[in-house]
Amino acid sequence: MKLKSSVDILSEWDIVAARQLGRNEAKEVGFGTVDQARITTAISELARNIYLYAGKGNIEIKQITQGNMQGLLVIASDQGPGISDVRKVMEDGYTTSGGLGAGLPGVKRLMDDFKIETIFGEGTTISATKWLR
Amino acid sequence: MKLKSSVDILSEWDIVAARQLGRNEAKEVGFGTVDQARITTAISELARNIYLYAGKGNIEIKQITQGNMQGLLVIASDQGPGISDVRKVMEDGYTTSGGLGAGLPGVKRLMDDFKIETIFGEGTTISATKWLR
Amino acid sequence: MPQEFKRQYKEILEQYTLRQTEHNLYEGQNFSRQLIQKNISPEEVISIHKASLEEIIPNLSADVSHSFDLLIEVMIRYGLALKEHQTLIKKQENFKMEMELASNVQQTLLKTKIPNMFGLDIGMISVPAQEMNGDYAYFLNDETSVGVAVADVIGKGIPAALCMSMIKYGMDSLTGAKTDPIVVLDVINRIVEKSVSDSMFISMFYGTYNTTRSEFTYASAGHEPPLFYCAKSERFTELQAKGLLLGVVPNVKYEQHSVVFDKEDFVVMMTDGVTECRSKEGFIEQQTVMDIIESVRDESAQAMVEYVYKKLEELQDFEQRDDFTLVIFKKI
Amino acid sequence: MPQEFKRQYKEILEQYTLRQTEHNLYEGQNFSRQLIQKNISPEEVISIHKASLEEIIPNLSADVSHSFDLLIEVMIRYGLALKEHQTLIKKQENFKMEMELASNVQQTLLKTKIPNMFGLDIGMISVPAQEMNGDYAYFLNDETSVGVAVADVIGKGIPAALCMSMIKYGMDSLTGAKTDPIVVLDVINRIVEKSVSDSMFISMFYGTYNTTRSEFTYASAGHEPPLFYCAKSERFTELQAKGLLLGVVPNVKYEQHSVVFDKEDFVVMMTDGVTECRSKEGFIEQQTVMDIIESVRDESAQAMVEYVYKKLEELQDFEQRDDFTLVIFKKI
Ligand SMILES: [Mn+2]
Ligand SMILES: [Mn+2]
Ligand SMILES: [Mn+2]
Ligand SMILES: [Mn+2]
Repeated sequence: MKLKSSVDILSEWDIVAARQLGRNEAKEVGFGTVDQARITTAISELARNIYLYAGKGNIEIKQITQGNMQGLLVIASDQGPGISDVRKVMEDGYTTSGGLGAGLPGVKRLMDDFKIETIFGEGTTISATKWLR
Repeated sequence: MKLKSSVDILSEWDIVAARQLGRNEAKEVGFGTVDQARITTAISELARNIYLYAGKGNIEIKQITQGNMQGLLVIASDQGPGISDVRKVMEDGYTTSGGLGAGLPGVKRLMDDFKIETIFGEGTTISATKWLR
Repeated sequence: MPQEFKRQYKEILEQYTLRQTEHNLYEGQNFSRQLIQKNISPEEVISIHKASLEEIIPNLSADVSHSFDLLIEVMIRYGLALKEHQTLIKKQENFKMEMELASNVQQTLLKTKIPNMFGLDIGMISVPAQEMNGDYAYFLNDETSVGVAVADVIGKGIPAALCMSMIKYGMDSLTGAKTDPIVVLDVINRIVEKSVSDSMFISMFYGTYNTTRSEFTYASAGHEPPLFYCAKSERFTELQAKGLLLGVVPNVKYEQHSVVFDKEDFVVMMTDGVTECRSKEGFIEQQTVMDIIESVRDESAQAMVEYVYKKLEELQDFEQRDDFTLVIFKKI
Repeated sequence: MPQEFKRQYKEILEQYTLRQTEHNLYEGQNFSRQLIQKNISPEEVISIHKASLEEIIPNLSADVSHSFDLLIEVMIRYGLALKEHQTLIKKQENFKMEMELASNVQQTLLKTKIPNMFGLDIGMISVPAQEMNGDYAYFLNDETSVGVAVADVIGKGIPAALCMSMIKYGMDSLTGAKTDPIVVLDVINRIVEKSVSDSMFISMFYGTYNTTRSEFTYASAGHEPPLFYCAKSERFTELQAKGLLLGVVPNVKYEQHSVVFDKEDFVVMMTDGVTECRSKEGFIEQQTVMDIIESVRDESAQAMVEYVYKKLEELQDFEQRDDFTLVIFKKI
């Protein structure tokens, strides 16, 4: 069982590769079709953000366990410009990312845990976990 | 072609009868499946309101034309208690009618025209029209 | 996937595939009400539908099965929008509670007492269009004089309400009811000009009534002119007084005029929320407002203002577009 | 049904039924973004799916076809919820614009200038948790004295902001920077007690620094005690002073104390938004706040307050729960 794997995001094709990786790992962990689609959508949004705003970066997928819980951790990192106003980006209906239910608030809703670390001018790392129920 | 028809609402079964009547007429006018379902849902809500809040009343369905437009007019009338605060009942998320997207604001959204006349203590008449596009 | 919903849905779907009756669709509709209430997302509904269909039609073609996976993928965003909606509804509810609280705070802050004067009957009503009032009426009085300020911030809602508090503190800093109207306007104008940005303007009327001389002295800062009713001639005249809106420039020359009241004469001070009432047919004519007032001239001043408000509310189809303030001084 | 969407969707679905690749699902996902933007409701999506499937699989079983009609019926309510969401979003946007305007009005109303004093370096930051600030900092000064008021309405948002304007007008009515802190608190307390309902309380600290004597005299109305930093001993002490919150009773006895500054000594005045910062792990310790402040003691007072804000914002994961105000007086 492969426990860690990652995809560099340099072109739009890599978004699909990251999705594929995420879906495979999600299947392996035992997530159902709907949760697979949710995890994949979250990865899609994160990869798309990297592609659109940072130019390049990386999506890492890790199968994780905590006590007797199993889950999937997605880490999206880039050395892009960083996010100057995290509060605003996490606000609903903030429409730069294409409206309804999209963007980082969407990722937060699709996953169970969500963490964002950003340094203006140095880059951003977003970690999001989905737990198997 | 039957141009006017109506159903008295006295029991929950009559809600289904009103829906059936509405769907038949909607089909006859030429509405597609989705619009048929919307008109039927609107009739359902109106009939349910009569059944729950006024006890009894009537749903009338009329095929109408205006210029070269064809449409379906639904008139729901009762001699119930009337609505004391129309502004409030038409407000979104006013939760007496069972939450999200339901109640009279829902009916208004499902149809094209919507009119409400109510006299406190004397009853309510709601007219809603859907036009064929 | 919530198993109980799956079981119920499968039953409805099974019935419906057997016989496409309205009754089955009605059950589906009622069921969807429950689904939404229990936060079942649309992508889960598709997933339930797929699983049910696979059980009902055992030899379902793989193509059909797969097609649902694409549909689930597409629905995920609809599910997100729905969740966003639930967050927003909660926010909206909190906001409503906050506005109610704010409106209470404002009422306490701006409260003013209608004075009891010998020989003068006073009536006052002030109703905001939204939760917060951008109109303001304030009374000052001593033994023989009663001063009244009626003001309107251009605009309504929260920004207007914030500005209004300024007028109150300005008025509090005045010494007494006898102060000349042009002095009052000058003081308040300086405060407003200093504290408020260039895009905020306030119109204000100030009048003071002397019960000994039955004389009403007044000045206006770009405010709606009051109506003076002469009981003898049974006619209204506008009390005109030139003067710039508050907050435009620090030094303004205001005009001061007076009028002497006979018994039963009265003055109607108001904001443009009264004169600019609109019905479906357009603005309500000044003559209409005058007729309404005149029809209740024999009532108490308070009964008069309340009647006028009720009448105009009706004429407007209960859609109040602006804050509404009306003050009547009637010699008795 | 919008024909163009139908055509595009059918193509994606056709590809997907042929080969179930991630790329096809990705296209479906991107397509759904467009659908939502163009206000295509979920019941329309099902209808598009049904029609596409019927074309792709010509001999699709009647059962499958019918099953979609039930699904459409179920989805209608989801579509309604989505439309409701769009209405609410528009409302929310209007409200945001109103709040932005209100926030500008408040900033103009409450603006205060940080004085330039000989021998004293002053830094100030005040950041509201929401649009409106329920914290307030205000400076008064003359040649040798600078007074500072730091206040916090219990609660935040619009109701708190309305109350805050009161403090400003109260402060404006004071004569000068030399006024004794206990006198200042007494004046403001009487104003607040008179104008505010029983459920609204305000905590306030007032301090005045004399540059000739390097002496800081202060009093507190139930406010967060400031931290005094002695550069020589490199230690913080709390400046305690007893006194009831503003607005509770009209007559309150406040305590007045003083402390003399040596060079590099400073005092940190703040609201509970600073001390009651919470991270996921619970409250942030006072020691942590002190360590953060001490780490930048050599910076200018303004750089200090800005650094502390940034650090605490980070520790709180950028979720500011309360209005945040910090003022530093540093002898140089
Ligand atoms: Mn106004
Ligand atoms: Mn107005
Ligand atoms: Mn506060
Ligand atoms: Mn606070």
